[in-house]
Amino acid sequence: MELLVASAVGILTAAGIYLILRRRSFPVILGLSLITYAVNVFLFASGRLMTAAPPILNKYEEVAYTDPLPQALVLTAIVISFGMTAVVVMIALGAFLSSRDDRTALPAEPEGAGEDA
Amino acid sequence: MKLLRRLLPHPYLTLLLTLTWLLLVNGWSLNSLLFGFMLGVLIPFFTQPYWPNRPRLGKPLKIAEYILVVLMDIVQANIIVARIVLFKPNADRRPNWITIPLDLKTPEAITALAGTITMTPGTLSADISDAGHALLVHCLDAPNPDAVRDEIKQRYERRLMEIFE
Amino acid sequence: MSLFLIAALPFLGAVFPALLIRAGRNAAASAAGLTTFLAFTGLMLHIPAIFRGETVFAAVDWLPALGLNAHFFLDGLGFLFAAMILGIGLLIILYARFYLSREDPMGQFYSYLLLFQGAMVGIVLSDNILLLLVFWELTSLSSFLLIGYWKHLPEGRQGARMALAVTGSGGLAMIAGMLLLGHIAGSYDLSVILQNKEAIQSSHLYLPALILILIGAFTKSAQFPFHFWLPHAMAAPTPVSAYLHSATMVKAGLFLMARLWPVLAGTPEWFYIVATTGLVTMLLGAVIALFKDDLKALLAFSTVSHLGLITMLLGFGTKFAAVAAVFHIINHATFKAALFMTAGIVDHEAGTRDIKRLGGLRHLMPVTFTIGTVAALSMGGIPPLNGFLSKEMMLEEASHTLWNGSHLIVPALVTAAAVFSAAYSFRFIAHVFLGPKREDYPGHPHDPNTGMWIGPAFLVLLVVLIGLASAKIAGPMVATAASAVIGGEKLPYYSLKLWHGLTPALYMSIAAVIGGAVLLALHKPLARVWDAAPRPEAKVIFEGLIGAFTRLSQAVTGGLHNGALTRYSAVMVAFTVVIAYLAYRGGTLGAPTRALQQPGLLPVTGWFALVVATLFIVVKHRNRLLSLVLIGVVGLVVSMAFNYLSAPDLALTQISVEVVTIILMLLALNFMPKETPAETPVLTRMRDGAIAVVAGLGAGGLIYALLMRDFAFPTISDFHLANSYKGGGGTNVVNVILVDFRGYDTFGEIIVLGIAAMVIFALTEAVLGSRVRAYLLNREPDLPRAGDSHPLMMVVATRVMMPLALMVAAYIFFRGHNLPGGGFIAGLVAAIAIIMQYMASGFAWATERQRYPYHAIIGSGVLIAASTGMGAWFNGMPFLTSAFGYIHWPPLEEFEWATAALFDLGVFLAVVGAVLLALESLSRFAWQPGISSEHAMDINPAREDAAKTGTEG
Amino acid sequence: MASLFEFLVAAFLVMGGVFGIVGSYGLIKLNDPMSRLHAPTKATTLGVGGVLLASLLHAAVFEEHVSIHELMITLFLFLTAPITANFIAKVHIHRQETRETMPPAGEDDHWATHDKPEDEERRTAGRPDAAQ
Amino acid sequence: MMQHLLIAPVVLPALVAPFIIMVLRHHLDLQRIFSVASAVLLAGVTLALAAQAADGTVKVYELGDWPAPFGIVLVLDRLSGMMIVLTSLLALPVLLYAIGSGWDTRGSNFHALFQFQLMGIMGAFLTGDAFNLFVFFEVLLIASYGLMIHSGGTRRFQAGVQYVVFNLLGSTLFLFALGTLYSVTGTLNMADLAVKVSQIPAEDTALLRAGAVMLLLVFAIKAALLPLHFWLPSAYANAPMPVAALFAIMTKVGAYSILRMYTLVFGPEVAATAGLTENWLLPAALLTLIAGAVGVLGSNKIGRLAAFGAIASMGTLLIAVSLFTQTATAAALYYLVHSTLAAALLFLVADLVMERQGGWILPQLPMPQTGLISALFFAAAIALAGMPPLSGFLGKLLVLDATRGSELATWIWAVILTGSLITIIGMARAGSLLFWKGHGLPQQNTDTSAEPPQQNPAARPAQLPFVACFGLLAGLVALTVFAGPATRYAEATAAQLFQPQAYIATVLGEEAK
Amino acid sequence: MIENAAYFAFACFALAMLMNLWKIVTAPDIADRILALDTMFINAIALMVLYGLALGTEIFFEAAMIIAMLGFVSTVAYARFILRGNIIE
Ligand code: NA
Ligand code: NA
Repeated sequence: MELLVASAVGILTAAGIYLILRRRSFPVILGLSLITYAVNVFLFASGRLMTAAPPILNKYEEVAYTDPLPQALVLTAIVISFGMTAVVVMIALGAFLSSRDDRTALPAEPEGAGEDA
Repeated sequence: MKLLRRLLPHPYLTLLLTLTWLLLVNGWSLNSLLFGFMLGVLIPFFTQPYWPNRPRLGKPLKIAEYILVVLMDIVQANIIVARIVLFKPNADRRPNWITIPLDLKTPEAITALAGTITMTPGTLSADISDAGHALLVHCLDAPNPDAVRDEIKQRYERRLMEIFE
Repeated sequence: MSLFLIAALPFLGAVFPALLIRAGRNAAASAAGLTTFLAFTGLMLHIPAIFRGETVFAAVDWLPALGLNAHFFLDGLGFLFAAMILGIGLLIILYARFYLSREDPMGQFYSYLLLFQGAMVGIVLSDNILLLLVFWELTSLSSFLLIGYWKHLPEGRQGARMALAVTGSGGLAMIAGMLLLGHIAGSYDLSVILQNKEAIQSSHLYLPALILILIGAFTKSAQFPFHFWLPHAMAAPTPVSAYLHSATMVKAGLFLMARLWPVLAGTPEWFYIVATTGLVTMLLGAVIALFKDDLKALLAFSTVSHLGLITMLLGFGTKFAAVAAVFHIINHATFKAALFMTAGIVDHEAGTRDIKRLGGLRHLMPVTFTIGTVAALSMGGIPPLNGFLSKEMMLEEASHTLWNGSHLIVPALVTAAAVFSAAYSFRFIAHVFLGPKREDYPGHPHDPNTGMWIGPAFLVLLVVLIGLASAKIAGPMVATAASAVIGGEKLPYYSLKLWHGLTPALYMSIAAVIGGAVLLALHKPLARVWDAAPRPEAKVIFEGLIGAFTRLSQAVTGGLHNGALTRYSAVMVAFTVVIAYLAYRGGTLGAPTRALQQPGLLPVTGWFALVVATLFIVVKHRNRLLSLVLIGVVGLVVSMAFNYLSAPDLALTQISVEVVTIILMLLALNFMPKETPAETPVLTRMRDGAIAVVAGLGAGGLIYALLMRDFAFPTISDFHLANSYKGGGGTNVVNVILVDFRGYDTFGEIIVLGIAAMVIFALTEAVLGSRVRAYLLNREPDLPRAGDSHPLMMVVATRVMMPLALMVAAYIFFRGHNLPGGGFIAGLVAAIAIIMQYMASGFAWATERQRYPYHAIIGSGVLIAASTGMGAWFNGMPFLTSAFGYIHWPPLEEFEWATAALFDLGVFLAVVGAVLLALESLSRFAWQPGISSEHAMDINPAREDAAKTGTEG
Repeated sequence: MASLFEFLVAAFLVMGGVFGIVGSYGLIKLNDPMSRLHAPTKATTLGVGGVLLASLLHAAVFEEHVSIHELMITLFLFLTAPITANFIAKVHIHRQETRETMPPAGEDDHWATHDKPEDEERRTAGRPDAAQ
Repeated sequence: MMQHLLIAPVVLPALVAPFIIMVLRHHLDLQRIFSVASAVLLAGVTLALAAQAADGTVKVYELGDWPAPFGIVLVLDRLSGMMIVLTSLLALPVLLYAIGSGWDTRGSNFHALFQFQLMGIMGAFLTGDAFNLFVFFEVLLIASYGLMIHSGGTRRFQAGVQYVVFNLLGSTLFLFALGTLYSVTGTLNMADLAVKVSQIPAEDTALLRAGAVMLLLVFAIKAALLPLHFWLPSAYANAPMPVAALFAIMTKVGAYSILRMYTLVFGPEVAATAGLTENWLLPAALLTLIAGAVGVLGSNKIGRLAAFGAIASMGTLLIAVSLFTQTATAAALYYLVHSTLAAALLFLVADLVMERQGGWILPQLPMPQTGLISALFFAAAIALAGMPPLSGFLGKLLVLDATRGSELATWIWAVILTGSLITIIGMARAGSLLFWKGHGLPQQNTDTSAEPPQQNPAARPAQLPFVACFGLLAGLVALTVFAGPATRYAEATAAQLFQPQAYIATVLGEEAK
Repeated sequence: MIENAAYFAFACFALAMLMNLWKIVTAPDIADRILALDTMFINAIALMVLYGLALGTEIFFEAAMIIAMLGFVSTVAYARFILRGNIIE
C-alpha cells in the first residue's frame, strides 16, 4: 500500500511539474492541479496509512483510529488551493483576453528610446 | 389560507423533502420529523423562484402504479439488453432512431416520460423536436421501430397523461 | 559655540534658501550667508583654545552598538580646514549671488551648497571615523547635486555621475578601510585611534586598511589614476568649482591623510603608495594643464597637480614635509579659489572660457586682470607670493628624498612638474589678459560689479600678505595645524620666509621659472605635438566602461529575468530538489520501523487508473478538454483513495471541490484556445521531463521513507482523539479539529476563499471595464454550437434536484460534527445545487432569481465566524473558544447545541458565497445583451399552448 | 432464515456485479456511439441497484439496524441518468449528425440540437427588451 | 478585555474587511474612512502590543482555549511585536497614498483587500504554529494577488499569472515541508517542534533535514533569495506602485520566518539540522544582492528599478540573516526595518513619476512637480543604496560590522560594497535621466508609447500622496536619529531569539518540563 | 457466501472501472470519453457502497451520494461545453 501511495505521489508530482514547465497558461494550471493532488496525498499520508479506521469516534467499542490531524490539514489545504486555482484561472483568462495570447512568458517591453546621458 | 399557500407553495414537495430528510438521517424520531418538516418548508420557500408554474399532480395511486410498472420493466429489459450486449454480434443488432410524437405538454410530464424511456434499458431519449412536439428515441436493437413507439405511448405516456394532465 | 552647532548650522541653513527663494534672490543668499557667517563666528570663538594647543570636544552617543557616535573634536588641523570651508564659503556665497543668472534656481543652489558645506565641516570636525564616513559620503552626494546643477547640460549630468561614481566608490572602499582600522584600534574614535600607532602598523590588517582608506582619499582628492573626474566636474557653475575643487572637497582626501598621518604614515608602504601617487599626479596634472584651452580645465588640472604635490608631501612621512603640506594647503586654497573666481568672471563677462578666443583682457577688465595675475603668479611659484613659499619648502624636502635608493628621481620629476606648473600659470596670464585686444569676444568684457570681484580680491590680498609676512600671518596657523598632523609631537625646525639662502630648492625654483617661460614660448608647436600624440581619454574610457557596464547589466538582467515563467519554475524546482537532497544526505535514515501493508484489489485498481490517467494527461495535455476529463478521473480516484484510507471527510471535500474546479476551468476554457500548440523543442521537453522525474522521485521517495517509519514522538493528535468528544462535543474528530481545535486555521481558510471570490469579482470588473468588453461582445464562438441552450429535461430535473440537494447540504451540515460532513462540504453542495440552476436555465434567468448578493453572503459568513469566535470573550475565554451542551424540551428528545455549529454556519455561508460569486463573475464574461432571461427553457410546448389560449406566459 | 437472507444478499451482490460489468463491457463492445450510450444504464439501474439492495438488506438483517438511506443514491441516479444520457446523445447528434441524417421530427421541423444559432437569434430578436 | 489585545491585529481587519464589502460596497468615502480608521487603530494596537513585549516577556494567546501544542497559539515576543508595528506603520502611509493618488478607485474591493492583506501579514507574524503560518501565508498571498492585479491591464495580468503560479509552487512546497516535519515529529506547534527537534533520534535526521530545508526554501521564495527571486521583479514592477510599497513588508515575512524557524526550531545549536544552510545560503544571499544591484543599473523603467532595489536590499538583509549569529541578527533586524520603509518610499515615488510621465527612465515627457518628486527620489535612492545620512548607511555599517567574524567576510564586504556602488551608479543614472534630463524636454507629447496618466486628478486630494511619502521619509529619519534605541531593541530582540528557552517554556507551559 | 459474492462484485466493478479507463484512453471521440467517465462515477459509487458493506459501516454513504450528484454535474458540464462552449449562458 505504501508503495502505491508513494509512487502515486511521485507520478502526480512529476506529471504536475512537467506540465507546469509548459509555455501556456492552461497546461500550467493543469500541472498545478496535479501537483496539488500530489501534495494533498503527501500531507494526508504524513499521518501514515490505515484502512477501515476513520477518525469518527465509536462510543460503543474500542477501535483503532487513523491520525485525524493530517486529514484536517489536507481539508484546509484543499479549500485553500481551490481558492488559489480559481484565482489563477481567472487571472490567466484575464491575461489571455487582454492580449489574445496565453503564453506565460512576459513579453519584453519596448526599450525606451533616447541618448543615455 | 393565502398565507398558508405562500408558506407552503408546494405541499408535495414539502412532503417529499421531509421524507428525504428521514431517509437521510436514517431514522424516524420526532426530532427528525420536525426538523425535516421545518427544512421541507424552508427550502421550497427559498427555492420557489427557480420553479415557477409547478404542475398539479393527480392521483397518487396512479403514480405508485406507474413507478411499479417502470421498475418491473427495468428489471426485465435489463436482462434482455445484457443478453444483447454479451452475446449478440454487433452486425446482427438493429439500432434505430424512433420519433415519438408527444401528447404530453408540460415539461415535467415530458421529462418523466423521457426519463422513463432512458431508464428502461434498450431505449434512450436523445432529443426533443424544436417545438417540443416529438421525442427522439434511440433503440439499441429494434427490428420493428413502430412497435417500440406504440409500446412507449401506450405503456408510459398514457399513464403520465393521467398523472399530470 | 558648541561644535554640534557649528556642524549643524549649515544643515539647518540649507533649509532656508529653498524656502526663502520666493522672497527673492537676496533673501536666499542672505540666509545662506548668515548661517555660514554664524558658524564661522562660532568657530572663531575657539581661536584662543586652539592656539593654546587645546582640543575642543563635543560628544553625544548615537549608535553605541556600532561605535558610531556623534563625537566631534576641534584641533588645529580641524580648525584650519573648518575656517577655510566656512570662510571661503562666505566668499563663494557672495560671489554666486552675482554669478548665477536669473533663470537659475538660486534657492536650490544655496541649499545644495550649504548641504555640502555642512558635510565638509562634519568631516573635519569628526572625532569618530564612522561619523566622518557619514559626512564623507554626504560630500559625494551634495557635490553630485552641485555638479549636476545645470540639469539641461549633458556635460553636467555626466560630470556629476562620474564624480559620484568615482568618489562614491572611493567612499565605499574607505568604509571597509575604516571598519578595519577601527577594528584594529578597538575604537572608531579618532582620539583613541591616534594613540595606537604601534598596534595599527604591526597589524596584518594594516596594509588592506591603508589601501582601502587611501582609495577613498585618492578618489576624493583626484589622485592618479582617479584624477579624471575632476576636470569633468567643471561643468558645474564656477562658484561650485571654486569652492569644491579648490578649497574644500578635493582637500577632504588630503585632510584625511593628514588626519591619519600619525598612525598610518612612516612606513615604507605609506611612502611608496602615497608619495609616488602624489608625485605622478603632480607631474601629470601639470603637463595636461598646460595644454588645456578651457580656463576651468586648465585650473582643474592644475588643481590635480597641486593636490598631487600635497599628497606627495604627506607621503614623504617626514615632519617637515607635513608642515610644508599644511602650508601649501592654505596657500593653494587662497590662490586657487581666487583663480576659479577669476575664470568665472572672465567666462561671465567675455562669454567664453576658451583661451584661444581670449587675450587682451587687461585693457577691458583691469581689476580682474590684477586679481588673476597675482593669483596665477602665486600658483606658478613666483616670489614674493605665498605659492612660492610652500613650493620652496616642497622642493627643499624633495631634494633630499630617496626613492628606491635613487637620489635623482624625486628631485628631477618634481622640478619637471614645477616647470610645467610655471608654464601654465604664465599661460593663464599671457593668453587671457595680455596680448592685443580682440574684436571677436562672444560677450562684452568689462569688470564685474563689486560683489563679484570682492571675494577673489580678498583672497589675493591674503596671497600677497602671506607671501610677504608669512610667519606673522600664517605662522601660528601652520604651527597649530601641523602639530595636529604630526600627532602633537614636537614640530621640526622650519621657517616661513622668502629667503633661505642658495639652497637646492632655489635652483630648482629658478629652473622652473625659466623652464616655464620657455615652454610658454614654445606653446604653439608643443600644443600641436600634444594634440597629435595619442593618449587615453579618461572620459571616453570611463563613459565607455560605465556604458558597457550598464549595457551588460541590462543584458544580464534582461537575460536572467527574461520573463519566461517556465525557466523560473524549472530553476526553482531543480534548486529545491538539489538543496533538499543535500540536506537529506547530511543526516541519517534508520531502517523501516513499519511493515509494508499488502494492497488489495481495490487499491491496485485505483492506483492503476490514477497512473494511467495521469500519464495520459501528460501525453495528451495539448487537448485541453480531454485533459480536463482526465483530471476528473484523477479526482475521482483520489477521492476514493481518501475514502479507502479512512478519510471520508476528505473524500467528500475532494470530489466536491473537483467538480467546482472543473466547472470553473470549463468556463474559462470557453474563451481560450482549445488546443495547446506543440512549440517546445524536444531537448527542452527532455530537460523538463528530467527535472519532473527527479522531483517526482524526490517527492515519492520522501513520502515512502516517511511511511515506512513511525513518528519519532507520540503525535499531538492523540490529544485530539481523546478530547474531541469530551472537550469539543463531537465524534467526528476531523470536524472538531476544523471547527474547534484548529478553528483558527479554518477561519483563515474561509477568508482565503472569500478573498479569492472578491479577487475574481474585481478582476472581472477590471476586464469587462476594458476594451476586452468589445472583443467579448463581438466574439465569434470558435466551435460550432448546437441549438437548445437550455434543454427542457435538464431544467425540469434541476428543479427537482435543487431542493433535494439543499436538503442533502443541510444534512451534511448538521451531522458534520459527529459524522463525515460539515459546513464546508455542505456549502459546496449547496453552491453546486444553485450552479445547476445556472447551467440549466442560464445566467440571466438564474441571476434574476438570486435574492441575496453573494458579496453579502461571504461577508456575513466571515462575520458570523468571527462573531462566534469573539463571543467567547464575553465568557472571558480566548477567541474561538467553543461551548456546547444538550437541550431537552419534551416531548422532543435531547439534542445538542454547539457554538461550533454557528462557526460552521459562517464557513458554510462563506463557501456558498465565494463559490457562487466566483462562478457568477466568470459567467459574466459570456453575457451578451439580448439574451433572454424570460424563460428557463428554450423549448416548452406548454408555453406555446398557453400563448394560444392566453392564460400564462 | 439467516441463510435465506444471506443468499439474497449474495444474489443481489452478484447481480449488481454482473450488470455493472455488462454496462462497462457494453461501452467497449458496442460499435456505434449511440448504442454505447445504452450500456451505462445497466450499471446505473441494476448494477448499483443490486449493490444498494444488498447493502440495505445486509444492514437490516446482519447489523440489526434499518438503513434505507441508500435509496437516496438510487433516487439521485434515477433523476440524473436520463439527463446525462440526453446530453451525451445531444453531443453525438451535434457532432456526428446533420438535420438531413436524422429521422423526421414529427410535426416539427427538426430536432432541438440542430437548432441553428440563427434560429436562436430569431427567437431572441423578437424580444430585445427581455435582456434589460 | 486587554488579554485579547493579542488577537486584535488579526480580528480587526478581519471584521473591517467584510463590513466594507457588505455595507460600504458602494460608498467610496466611507470605505476610505473606515479603512484609514482601521489602519490607525491597528497602529495603536500594535504599538501597545510591542510595548508589552519590549521588556522581554513572551505572551501567549491560546486560541479556542486549547493548550499548546494541541491548539493554535499566538505568540508575542520582541520580534513579532516589532514586525507588527512595522507593518501597521507601513500600512498607514501606503493607504493614504493609495487614497490620495486615487489608486483605490481604479478597481473593485481595494480597501477590503487591503485590510485582508494586513490581516494575513499580522497573522503570519503572530502565529506560533507552523501550519497556521501556512494558512496566513495563503491569506496574505491571495490578498496580494488581488491587490497586484488591481485595476487590471494586459501586462499586469500577464505578470499576475507568473506571480500567482510561482507562489502556488511555493505554497505546494510549504505543504511538502509541513507534511515531512509532522510526519517525523508528530507536532505542528513551533515551540513543540523545537523541543522535538532537539531530541530527535539520529535515524530520523535525514528526513527531518529534508523537511527543514524545504521550509527554508519556501521562506526564501518569499524573501526573494536568488535563484528563487524570479517572481519578484515583474510582479512588483507591474503591480500598482502603492501595492508594491505595501509588498515591501511581504518579502520581510519570508525573512522573519527564516529568523523565527531557524532560531527557535532549527537553531544553530541543534545538532540534527547542523550545517543545513552553511554552504549555500550565504552565497545565494550575496548573489541576490548582486542581482538586485545589477538590476537597478539595468532597469529601464522606474518600477522595475524599485523592484530590483528591493531585491538588493533583501540580499543585504539575507546576508546578515544567513550568519545566524546574535550580532548579525541584530544588524539584520535594524536593516529590515530600514529597507522596508526605504523600498516602500521608492515605490511610492515611482508611482508619482509614472503618474506624470509613464515611468520610462529615459524620459519622453517632462514632469510636473519635478522638484519635490526628485527630492523624494533622491532620499529614497540614497536610503536604498545605503548612503548617508539615512538609516540605510547605518544598517549597512551594522551589517558589515556584524559579518566581520565570518569566514567569508572578505566576500561579504566586497559584495556589499560593490553592490552599493552599482546601486549608487544605477540610481544616479536613473535620477539624472528622469529628473535632470526630463526637465529639459519639450512640453508637448509626441511619443505615444509612454503610458498616459490614467485618471482624472480632480477627484482626489492632491497633497495626500506627498504627505504619505514624507511620512515614510520621516520614518527613515527617525530610524536614523534614534538609531541608538533602535539598535538596542534589535539587539534585545536578537538576544531573545537566540535564547529560545523562555519562548518555549511560555508557550508549552508545564509541557516543557 | 456473502463474502465471496462481495469479492465477486468487487472484482466486477473494479474490472468495470478498468474498462472505463480503457475506453477513456482509446475512445475516438470526446463524447465516448465523457460517457466512460460518467460510467466510472457510477462504478465508483457501487464500489464505495460495497466497501461500506464489507466493513459493516455506513461511513461511505455520503461520499457515494455526493458522487451520484456531482458526477452528473460534471458530465453535464463537459457535454454542455461541447454543445455550447459556454456552460453557463
Ligand atoms: Na432506456
Ligand atoms: Na448517469
